[in-house]
Amino acid sequence: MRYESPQSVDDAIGLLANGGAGARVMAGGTDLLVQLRSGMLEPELVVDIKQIEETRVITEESGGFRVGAAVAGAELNEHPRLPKIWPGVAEAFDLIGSVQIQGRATMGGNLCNASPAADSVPGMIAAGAIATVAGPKGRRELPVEDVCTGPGRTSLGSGEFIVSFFLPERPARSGDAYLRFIPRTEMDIAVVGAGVSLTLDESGVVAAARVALGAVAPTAMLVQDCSSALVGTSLDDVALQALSAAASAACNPINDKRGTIEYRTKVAGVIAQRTAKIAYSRAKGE
Amino acid sequence: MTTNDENKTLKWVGSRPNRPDGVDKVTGRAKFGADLTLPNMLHGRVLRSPHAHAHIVSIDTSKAEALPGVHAVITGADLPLLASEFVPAGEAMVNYGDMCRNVIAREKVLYDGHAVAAVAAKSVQIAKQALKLIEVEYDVLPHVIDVDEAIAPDAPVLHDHMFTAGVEPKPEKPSNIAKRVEFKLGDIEVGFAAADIIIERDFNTETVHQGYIEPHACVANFSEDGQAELWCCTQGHFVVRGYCARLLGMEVSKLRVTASEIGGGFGGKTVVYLEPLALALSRKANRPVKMVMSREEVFRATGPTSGAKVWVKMGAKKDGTITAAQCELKFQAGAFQGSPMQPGAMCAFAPYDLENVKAVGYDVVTNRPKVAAYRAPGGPISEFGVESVVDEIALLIGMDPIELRLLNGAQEGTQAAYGPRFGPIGMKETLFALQNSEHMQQPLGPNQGRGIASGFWFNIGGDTCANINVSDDGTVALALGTPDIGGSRASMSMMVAEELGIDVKDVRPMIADTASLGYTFLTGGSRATYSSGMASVQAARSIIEQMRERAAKTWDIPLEAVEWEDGHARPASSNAGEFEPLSFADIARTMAKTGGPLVGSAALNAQGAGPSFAAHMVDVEVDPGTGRVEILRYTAVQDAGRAVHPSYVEGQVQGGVVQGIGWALNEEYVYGDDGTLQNAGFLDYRVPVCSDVPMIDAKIVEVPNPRHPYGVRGVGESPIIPPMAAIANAVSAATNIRFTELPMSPPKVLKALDEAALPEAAE
Amino acid sequence: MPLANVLLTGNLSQFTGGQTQFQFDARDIRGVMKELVRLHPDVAPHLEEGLAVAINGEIFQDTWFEPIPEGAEVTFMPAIGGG
Amino acid sequence: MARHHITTHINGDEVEFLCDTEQTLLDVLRDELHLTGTKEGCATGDCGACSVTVDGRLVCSCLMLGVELEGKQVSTIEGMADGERLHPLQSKFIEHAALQCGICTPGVLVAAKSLLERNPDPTEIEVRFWLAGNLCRCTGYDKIVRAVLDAAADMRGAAA
Repeated sequence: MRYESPQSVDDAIGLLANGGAGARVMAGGTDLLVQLRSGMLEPELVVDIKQIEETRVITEESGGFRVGAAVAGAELNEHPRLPKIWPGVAEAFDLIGSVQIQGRATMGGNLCNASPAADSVPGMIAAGAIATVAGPKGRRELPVEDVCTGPGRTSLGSGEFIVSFFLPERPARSGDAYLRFIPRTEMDIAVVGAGVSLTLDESGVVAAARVALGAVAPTAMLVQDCSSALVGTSLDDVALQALSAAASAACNPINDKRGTIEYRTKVAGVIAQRTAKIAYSRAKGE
Repeated sequence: MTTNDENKTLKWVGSRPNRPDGVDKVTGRAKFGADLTLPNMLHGRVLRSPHAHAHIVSIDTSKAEALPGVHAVITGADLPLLASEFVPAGEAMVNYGDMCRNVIAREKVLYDGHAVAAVAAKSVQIAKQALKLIEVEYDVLPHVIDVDEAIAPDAPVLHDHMFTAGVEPKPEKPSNIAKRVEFKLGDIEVGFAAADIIIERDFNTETVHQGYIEPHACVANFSEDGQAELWCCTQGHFVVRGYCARLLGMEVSKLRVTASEIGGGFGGKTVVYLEPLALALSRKANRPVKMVMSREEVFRATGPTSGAKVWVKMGAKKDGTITAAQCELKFQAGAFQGSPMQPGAMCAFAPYDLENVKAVGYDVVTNRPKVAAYRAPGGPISEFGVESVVDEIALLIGMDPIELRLLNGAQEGTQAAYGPRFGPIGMKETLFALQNSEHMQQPLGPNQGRGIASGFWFNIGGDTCANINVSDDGTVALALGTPDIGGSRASMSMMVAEELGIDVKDVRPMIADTASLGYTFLTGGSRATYSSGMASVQAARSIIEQMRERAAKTWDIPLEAVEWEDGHARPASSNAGEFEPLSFADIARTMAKTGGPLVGSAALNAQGAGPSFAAHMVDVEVDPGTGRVEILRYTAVQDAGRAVHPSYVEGQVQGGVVQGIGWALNEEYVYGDDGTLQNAGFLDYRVPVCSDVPMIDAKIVEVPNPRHPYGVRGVGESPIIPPMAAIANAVSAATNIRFTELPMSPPKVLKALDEAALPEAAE
Repeated sequence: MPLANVLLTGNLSQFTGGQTQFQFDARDIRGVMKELVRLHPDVAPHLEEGLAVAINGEIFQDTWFEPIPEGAEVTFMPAIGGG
Repeated sequence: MARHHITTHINGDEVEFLCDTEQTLLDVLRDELHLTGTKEGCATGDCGACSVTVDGRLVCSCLMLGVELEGKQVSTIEGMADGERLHPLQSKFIEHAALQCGICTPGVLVAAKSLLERNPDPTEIEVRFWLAGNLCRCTGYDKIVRAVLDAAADMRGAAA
């Protein structure tokens, strides 16, 4: 196995393009190293993108934030402004693993590992985050919900990798939140995850909503029916019931060691409700 | 051995000094199993079966052997095939036919992860590559994971030679039931006839692993003259020596085993896995070989404890008197017989004074790793069922669950359901302590419940040696044979300091290797502080006798005229003469002149270990939306006989409780349809993490064991017995649903809530 | 010689024709075992393996020469291991 | 394939080593540099026994490659005591009996030190969540949490 740590995006693209199927991008490495150790992956080349300045910084841009794909969770949560503006995005990222994992794990890695249960992904989808993808044909913008195509699979082409994410400007009277269900209090993979971002009108009625669910389908997904259940409501019981029903209806999970289809489907509704309530109270400035 | 006067003020026993190995362990200096490197050392790795059950048709190791850097490859053919019979090994009975097949498969692989071959190479990387070059042809057989499926008439049979023992007449066909045992007292039919209420329940527990953080590791160094050295993390290096010598076909005394520091065991490091393979590789390669398991290997290939089906039936009068108690236990043993169903059956009803008892146990083999001991083996499983039913009796007759236990509780003179009469025991004292706890007054909120359970464990003694070498500066070296897992060196040092009348800092305890001390049975069965403590005290008393003799000679007075008090030899009375007392250090300083080195040795078979009881109380809250159970508050009372070092007694209790919380709520082996283990890692085998649990209030009561010089009872095991039932009782109280299956994981709890159609709390 | 009241628990009575209670004159545990084997030779191998003996409730494992007080209750039971 | 030549700092000392690409920081510490105080409990980032800090950041050394170490500052348990003076956390762990077998102790101490550097006055809950990545199977965590809280109080006292 060869290791390269290019200093520029172009160098990285060159290495990845030449490396073909035998090349893997490494950001934080918290998933990659486990896969290497177990023998699940045996790449010929590992391209560490952490030496590329652009992947390592958070900058304010167009009223929003641009987050480098290799920014570690701890770094994002220590940012002076971002966690206040996008608390759901920050808390979703913060839930990945332990403090030790937070020191290394990145949004780019969490997304491109393409686990349906990745915690930061529903948070980003709800926030409307856009990934900036660099590749041999130049750069392109891709909504986060369009990156993963199935467990372990992404829509990125050969030589492509994610350089950064753009979190848009936060409208007034809006709030986001992420909750997940795990059996323990920490250190588990989400059995169900829900990211909700709401914008209210001046009377406190939901004007816009984005609801994303994780761990209940082959990829984390934006659930339009959940959003529709909330828009035009003040999150009354009827709306929450509708949200819950829409969340459960959207589920297409599997039975595995982490949860049953039945359980995930039911709890998706519960968690979606709980998350929406937090997002709503944040949007109201509570 | 005489018991210390209970009223005597003790200087060390009962205090909380710093442990002697503390600094080494907080600085990273302590050497654990994987921390030794020898010159010229190779690295060994094991090839493991991907199948749950298969015949091994052939193994071709030639390509692996040809890989540069590979120095030895072994298969089952490199180790002797031993007869399938039970023979004494130390104090345990061992079937070497099974053990030799468990350490490396012969005719068949019997579980996912079963060792098939092993390689020694100059690096781990090369060893791993070599494993991929070993070609094994398997003939895959149907497998069986579940205990009920294993005893079904058409189940695939694991061992063609296994006929159920303990049933008359001998069965005509082999089966997966290795053995049936039965314990009876009185007549249960009479007992049930006298009952006003009868409760009967089926329980299920899943396989759980000890989950020690240190994976198995060893370094073997076999020399050309047939002698060998082995360094390993084990609970009993003398036991390892005996097993390995037999498995390798070598003489016991040619193998010297040194116990490294051990990173947790809880029963799981009482057997051998890598050790015989490392020795065989070293013998073949003529070089030292180090082997370390990965975490995945620990889960797939080392012994967890049994999952079991438990049926309990108990009858009681309206006044709470239990009139009959019956249980049937079906324990899965893993691939080879030897589940702890027998102690499980024996201790099931031990906390109670009962006239009519019947406990039946079945030992059932399945295509899983062979179980090993795990804290109070068998007890947590059977007592989970019994303590749940006792709780239900209390509910049904409207009696406080502690009062019900006190009414029926065992005390001195009670004939235990497994036969003998109890001496002084603390069963009721543990319950009184719960009644008097502040916790009892804590109000409960919505979706919250409180549960109580008692627990019992036998405790053991056994072969033990200790040696004390006195230095001329008045300090002593204490050599022990029981590996120190949880701070036992501190306790031994304290007892020795107490006896000798010296500062505990002047006692340097160490775990001696197998060539340097007499045979000592392993650390397990809650025996270390009991037995090694007894031996250490005896060795210390031997030193005192010798010191009195030296003083008598020095003063030229008779031995009887010299007494030992507070670390000094003194004339027994003024009649004996006027002499300045000689301190321990004084006598040590002149020992060369007064007769030579002062050495105190003890070799004994410690007997009379007193049982220990526990009573636990827990408050839980159940999330009605997700089924998640949170532990809010936990109080655990333990009869320690006497707590030599109370901090480490509390530590045993707190650790046992949290393991029990894991067992109760989330820990389980999950198998796929193909018979392979699905959760062989700490990510999905969910031991409790720090944020999962509250402080565990450990309360010690002391009902001294008259047989031990300081009244010690083992405390390592009983703390893990009550948690599962206490938590189940608490969850049942919170939900009005009786939970009978472990773990009470969120999906199970939510399903039960849904089925009971409880109105969901407002979201 | 002291009189011992002997009780067999567990599966041992399978080798004594179902009898679980005995009275023997015996000096120590070994003596009790010898008497038991004299009456029921089939039990012999099972006294060698994994056995504990309680004398008036106090448990002894793997030991022959523990003396038996007059009138003692002597219980034969399976030996206990532990974790 | 040629091994990588890496120059780094470990516990303040400049250290050079050779490693294979596959070797993790944990492998390098233990097998190349013989700093065996850092333990391997799982090699998947789930137990925290291998905790160290790299450039002041708490990480699992099993989840970082040795080749990533060029120019970094690594701190391990071996560097925690100041000469013969134990760090207050180390002393408090001994005093509170916050270790039994001791295998998780180095990782827990490194993690706890990292916490107190960021938060000198943590609550019990903060300690518990910070240490959630450090499995301990012996103690039930009770005495560990107490020792960390007590050390924090002592350190605040000393700093005042």
